Amino acid sequence: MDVDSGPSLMAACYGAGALLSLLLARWSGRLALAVAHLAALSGAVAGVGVSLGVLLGPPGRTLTQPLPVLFPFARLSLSVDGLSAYFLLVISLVAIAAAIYGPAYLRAHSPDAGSARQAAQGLALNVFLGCMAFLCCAGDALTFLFCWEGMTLASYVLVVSDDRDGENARAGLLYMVMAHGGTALLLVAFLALTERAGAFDFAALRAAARALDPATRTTLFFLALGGFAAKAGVVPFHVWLPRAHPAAPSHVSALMSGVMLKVAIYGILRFAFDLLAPVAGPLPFSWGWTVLFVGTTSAVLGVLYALQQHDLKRLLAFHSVENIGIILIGVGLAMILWRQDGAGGALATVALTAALLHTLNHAAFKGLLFLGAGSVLCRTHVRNMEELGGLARRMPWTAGLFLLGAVAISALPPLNGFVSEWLTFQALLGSATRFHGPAGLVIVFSAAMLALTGGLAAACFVKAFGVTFLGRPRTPHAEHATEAPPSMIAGMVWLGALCVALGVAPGYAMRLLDAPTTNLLHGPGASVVVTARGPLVLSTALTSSGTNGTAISMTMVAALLIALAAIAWVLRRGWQPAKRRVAPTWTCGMRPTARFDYTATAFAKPLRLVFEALYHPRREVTRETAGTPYVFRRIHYAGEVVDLAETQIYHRVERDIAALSQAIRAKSTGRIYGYIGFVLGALFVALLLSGLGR
Amino acid sequence: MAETLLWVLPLVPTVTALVMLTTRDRRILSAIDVGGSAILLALTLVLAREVAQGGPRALGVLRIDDLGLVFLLLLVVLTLAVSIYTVGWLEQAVAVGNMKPELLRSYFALVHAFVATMVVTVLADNLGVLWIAMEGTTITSAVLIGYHGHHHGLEAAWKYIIVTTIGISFGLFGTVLVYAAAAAVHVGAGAGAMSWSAIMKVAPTLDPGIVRIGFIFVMVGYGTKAGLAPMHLWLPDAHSQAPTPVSALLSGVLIKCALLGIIRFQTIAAAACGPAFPAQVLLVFGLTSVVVATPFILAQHDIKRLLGYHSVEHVGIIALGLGFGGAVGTYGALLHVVNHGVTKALAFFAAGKAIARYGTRDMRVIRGLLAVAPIGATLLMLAALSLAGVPPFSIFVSELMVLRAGIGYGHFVAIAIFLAMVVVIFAGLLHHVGAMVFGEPTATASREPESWSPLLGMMVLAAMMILLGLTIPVSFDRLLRRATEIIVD
Amino acid sequence: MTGERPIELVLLEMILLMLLGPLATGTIQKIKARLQCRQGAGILQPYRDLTKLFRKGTVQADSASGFFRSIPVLVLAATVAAGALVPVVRAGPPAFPLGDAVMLLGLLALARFLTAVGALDAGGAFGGMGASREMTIAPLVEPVLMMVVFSTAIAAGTTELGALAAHRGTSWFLAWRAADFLGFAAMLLLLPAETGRIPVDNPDTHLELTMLHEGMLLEHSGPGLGCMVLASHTRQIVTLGLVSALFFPVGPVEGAGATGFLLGAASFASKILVLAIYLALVESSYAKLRLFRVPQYLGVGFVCALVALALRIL
Amino acid sequence: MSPETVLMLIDDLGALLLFTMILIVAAGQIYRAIYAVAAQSLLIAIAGGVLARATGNRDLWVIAGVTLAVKATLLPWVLHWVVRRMNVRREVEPVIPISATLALTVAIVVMSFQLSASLGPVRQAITGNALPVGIALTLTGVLVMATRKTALTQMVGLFASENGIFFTAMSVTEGMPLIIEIGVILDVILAALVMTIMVLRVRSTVDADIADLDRLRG
Repeated sequence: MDVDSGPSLMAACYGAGALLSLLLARWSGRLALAVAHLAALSGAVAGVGVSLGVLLGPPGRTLTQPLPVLFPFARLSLSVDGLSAYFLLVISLVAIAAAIYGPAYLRAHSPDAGSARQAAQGLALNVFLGCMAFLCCAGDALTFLFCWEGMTLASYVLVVSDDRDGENARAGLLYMVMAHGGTALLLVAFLALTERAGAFDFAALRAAARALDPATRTTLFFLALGGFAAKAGVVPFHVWLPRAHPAAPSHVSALMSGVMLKVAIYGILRFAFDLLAPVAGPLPFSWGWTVLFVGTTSAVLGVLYALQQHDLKRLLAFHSVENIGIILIGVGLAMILWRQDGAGGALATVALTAALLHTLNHAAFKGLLFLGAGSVLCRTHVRNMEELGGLARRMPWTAGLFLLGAVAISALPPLNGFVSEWLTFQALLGSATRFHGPAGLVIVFSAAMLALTGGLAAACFVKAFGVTFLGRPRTPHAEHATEAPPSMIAGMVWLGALCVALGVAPGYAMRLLDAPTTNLLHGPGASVVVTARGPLVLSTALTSSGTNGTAISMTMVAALLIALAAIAWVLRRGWQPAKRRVAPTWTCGMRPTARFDYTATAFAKPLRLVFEALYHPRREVTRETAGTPYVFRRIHYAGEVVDLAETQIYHRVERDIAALSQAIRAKSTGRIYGYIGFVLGALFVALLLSGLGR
Repeated sequence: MAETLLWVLPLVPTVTALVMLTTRDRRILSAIDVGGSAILLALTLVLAREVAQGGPRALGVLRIDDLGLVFLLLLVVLTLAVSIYTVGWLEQAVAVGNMKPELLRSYFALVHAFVATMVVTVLADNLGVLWIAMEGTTITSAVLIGYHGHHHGLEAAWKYIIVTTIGISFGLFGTVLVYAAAAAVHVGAGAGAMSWSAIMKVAPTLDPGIVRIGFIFVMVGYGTKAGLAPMHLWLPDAHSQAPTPVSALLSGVLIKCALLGIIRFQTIAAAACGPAFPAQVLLVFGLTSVVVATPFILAQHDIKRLLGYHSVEHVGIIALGLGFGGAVGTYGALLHVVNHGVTKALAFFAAGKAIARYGTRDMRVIRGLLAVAPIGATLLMLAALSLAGVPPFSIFVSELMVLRAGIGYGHFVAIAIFLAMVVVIFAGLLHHVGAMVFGEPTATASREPESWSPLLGMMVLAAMMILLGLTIPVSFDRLLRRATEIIVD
Repeated sequence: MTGERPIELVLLEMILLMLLGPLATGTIQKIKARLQCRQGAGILQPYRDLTKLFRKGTVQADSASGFFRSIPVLVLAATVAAGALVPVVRAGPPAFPLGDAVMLLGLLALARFLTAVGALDAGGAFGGMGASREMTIAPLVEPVLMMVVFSTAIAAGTTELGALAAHRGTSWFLAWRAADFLGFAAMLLLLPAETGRIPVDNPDTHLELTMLHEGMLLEHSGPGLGCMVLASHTRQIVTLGLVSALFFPVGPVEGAGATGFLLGAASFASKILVLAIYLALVESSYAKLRLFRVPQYLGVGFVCALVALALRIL
Repeated sequence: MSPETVLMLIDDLGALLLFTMILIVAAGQIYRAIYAVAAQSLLIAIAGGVLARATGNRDLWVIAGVTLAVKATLLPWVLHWVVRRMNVRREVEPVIPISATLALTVAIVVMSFQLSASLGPVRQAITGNALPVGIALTLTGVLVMATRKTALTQMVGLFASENGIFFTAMSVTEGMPLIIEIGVILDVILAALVMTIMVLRVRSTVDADIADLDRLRG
């Protein structure tokens, strides 16, 4: 069918899902949920259709549709260009998995949910997806803002809906407040443009932005950046993220972490390269470098805090901070390099390609990991790794897919995480050869930080996978876990397949990246630059001397690995494969129990000591001595790592504001003559001021 | 037709009030109550159509133009909603013993008398009549506030009547001054010299100095009634003590009527001494209100006081819109008048039900409402979100307009302060309401099923709230535009 | 400028590396023994050990999961694949895109990741301990390695090892600048860490709690252990190959034909020998560092690499 | 009556009104305050009469009459009755010392004269002093309310400031239209009634002065 009717189809699906889940919930909550997820699935498929139609269609194609006139003061419209389509694709791909995974999960996780809650969840899920999809397709500021807030609101509902728990409510509150603060900044940035343009649609804003003077332009950019950063969970605006994401149902966490943050990236790109971009010449110096710096910090700090988490889902949430940082490194580089002379254009394309590809990759593997964590959660109802273990024998599919995701997110070949980080590295190297002096050093430094991030991520996921799935079960929860239902597995397999495909044959994805790269950079498209040597080979034109830089072929590496593995498998069988016996793990002769296994805390301890300065770890050890001080009955150890930004900034501000308002409120004596005095005083002051005024 | 309606409209609630004095039966009273409000609404709609077609109409001291119509529509819609809500609310209140059955009829009668005075306030063309009606609202509502009869109620009522009467008397003084200025240019004094429409004709020729002082007196005077800081102190007391339906009327309509008075004088002042002067005054008072309300919202335990302070903030926002001025700002302000009226009434209704369930107004006791009364809790949450300015609810749109005006005219400092406060208030409000809605319900909470009539009343308002958040109907838009033109010509 | 390397050559080099890996280890052990005035085992000892291991049967831990058996396979595969990326007998980019330094580091990291996972699989304290420590050191080593690679790559504008070597050319020593010396110093500091030797790790011990890498192999047995050991031999020689490709890619100028191949192999062997002697010297003249002193030690390398880059860029 | 005499009379009346205001402020006992406000209303009525005579405006006669009846007689009597009926504390309880209140009064008077001076001549005003006197009376009345603790004194202050408004209305604009004036006076009476009821109610339920209640705060 025709692509033009796609958006309305999406709207129909999501809308129907939302309403039906409300109506059907009266009869049967389960039915409502099933229908809601079905609608979401079809909406997502429609979304894929639309985006592919635009991405693979004739170059420079933009799908524009007017929306009904809702507000007399604004013309609402949809306009799907390459960038929109690409993000729509990312959203829809993950949404498919979530929709497949969702119903079984909700049933397994909270079988006793009331129909009201189920209705709310079905409604919110569809609204959430719909808002995200149409946010990317928005052709005017008002639609954008409405979808933006609708997205926040729906995800808030999903966060607080998960269970009747004060913790969730607090997480939701923090989330909403941060998001609202961000929206306030966005409002100013947008309205400053709309008031200049006299209209709300992006075309008018673009035209109005041409006339801006540099100072205003930069101010607006940083306002917008602040707004989006609050949503993307960039350090130090990240505090809400590790609280809110884990609180939601797992497939929603997958959507929030994998997709919702990317919408903020979309906003940044839209503002920097499209709306606010100057007519000619490179972007203002301060933009790109700020983004690069912010990205690097987020990447390193995100993974460092992730390392010390023992709550599986919170750990994953912190990794989203890290990956957003990696994406922003690419974005920042693209901003720096754009419209630079010489090979700058090509390099900018490489950087932007890296960022966009990592957006997709992260969506895939983070979605996969959250779904994996979800099936662990719904089978054990435990999020703390220390109480898990030995699940690999009990839920092999989940374990295998989780391992796949872990390898991918650790940026290890031959999976997709490595590809985008490789491109980022190449972009960094290329710009390091271009920028001499301190600038170059900064770039190299962030390259080193990127490497550090990769290493730490690997460490973190060895811990996450090992402690959760390997060794012996530490508690009955883990002991009696069983494999997740097939529909959940199916959802995970879908994303796992994406990870492998994007890792082994990334060249074919470049075709999708052509449209966004060209209509942002107006330069050579991704496939022209990166897959110049055919879809099987990724290559980067780095040197200004023109030699065809570095090239790798993921496909070839994968093939080599498989071949060698086959050989090694034969080797491993040995001369006499028959001689195999099973024995307990060797623990210096003692009978091994789960107590022997390394805990997550113990695993991360060395790194905690190495990075003590950043962690401010708090530990308390209480010893119960039995009579004599040399014999302990019990030793209780509690340690935690506090998030600096949270304790140093947020708690402080919160406390101060609360204290201040308490103090002010305490001042008020309910005596009526005071009331009268205020009225009289107001009159006096007003009279005097007006007297002075003339 | 329309002219006759002008004098019929105030009569409807008056008659209703009188009829009510004849019976004691609660059901009959409620029926009359709803009926009267419905008739009022119907007649108003007729009048609205007349005005939309034939323009403003005048009859003696009364006059209806699009500006008045905006407020009149809000008034009658809320009155009907209140009547519907009251049916179930009263049932419960009588059962608990908050309302003495023998006093019911006087309660209903007073409510309608209150409505009648407000109708006159909105329809008044003669500034003197405006003042008289305004004082009338004070007296009637003061009695209603003190209705429960315990000394807290009386304290609130006393503060209310004293403070607002002072304010009103300042308003009268301002009126006198403007009248003096007008009488000076008119050939001879007389009722004509006090009619707003007549004054507007000659406004540019008025003595700016005296109008200036007059406007300041009116601003402070009617501002007191409108609950602008720092004259707002009576407001939280009154709102927290009044019976819930009355709180809804106070917050939803009454303070808006006072604003209408201010707007009338603003137009005169703008014509006489340039639009800059009244705009500045409004701006200052508006910003003060927003800032002053914030800490009291954050550190509040009484839910009705919370909503009261919230009204202070929103009146401040309206004043800001008028102060930013221009077509956009004024349009936004008028839209906000309606949006806030509807939303705040809804909030009071939902809060009232919660209070009834838990038998307290202390938000630290009200917990887990969602588990006890899902629909009511959802509505409360929606109202809170809307009050906090989240789309797709109505208040977001009007705040957006106000912001547009502010940014468009370059009031960046004001905008910065305003936005900061809005975010903080958002945090505070969501914190309070979230704590009430979620979590484990308190043991003392009554788990009886939710009765239909309050839900119906709330549903109606919620529907309007969401509708106005998603779109502005064309006819309503035209009305608002014409009203805006009256203020900024 | 040397020409491109055809695929059969690359594969040949890969196999060569895999086969010579144990020999390098043997050599290092022999030199160490000599330095410590011991007779020491013959340099072919590692081969004997390997054959012995592959002949044995396996003992598997009862708590291990299905992954456990495939771990050695994947580790060996990843390491040997990394071997395919190092130019051995000839400089110059391969005829097809295989030879990127970042990819090489990636493959080694993959091997390490899987090893650590395998170590946790059986449960028990030793594996966890080894894995934890290994994964503590690795993230600190990787950025420094990356910077060393960058310090040479920036000049060449590529991270393809063959191309790097070619860019440096055969007159490599004359071309050395201050940056290269510092980069090389950093590399020398990293070598023990990357090859799992004193002062960072100790390959000879099995029961001390100081072991890193060996601790992770504890639960592997028979052919599986054989694969792991072979993998660690290969990894060592691959690392040495990386160093030589980065810093002294001396090879025959137009090394076509068998003679060129032999010459190249000989020169490569000599380079490996030099580095082997260096490692042996370090191992026999230093004591193992406490785990929490290692970051400092690596910090020195980091600073060297950073200065090298600064010199290169500024 | 010649304009000069009218002007002179109004000025004198204005001065007397200010004097009564000072008496109200200075009154240490509620009775005195009540008497003073009654006298003040009487003066207003006289002023009304004078102006009616001068301008020949019929309405002003009516207004003067009503004022005499209501404000000079009825309301003071009500207050008096209340005071007697419920034996409240006779002495007014100032929030700040009476001397300070007096000082403020002076400040107010000065300010209002400044203000109207800055205004320039107000056309139509019978005399240049009418407006400032009116402002001063109104504000001082409120000042009294703001500085007294007992309910009754606050009512007295309220009436006083109403008097100020009436005086202004008369002397600046020859009085507002009759219906308006009547309406205003009716409102005043109603308000006074409601207030009185409240005072008595509180007195009867909890034995306290309604103006002392301060439970509602913050």
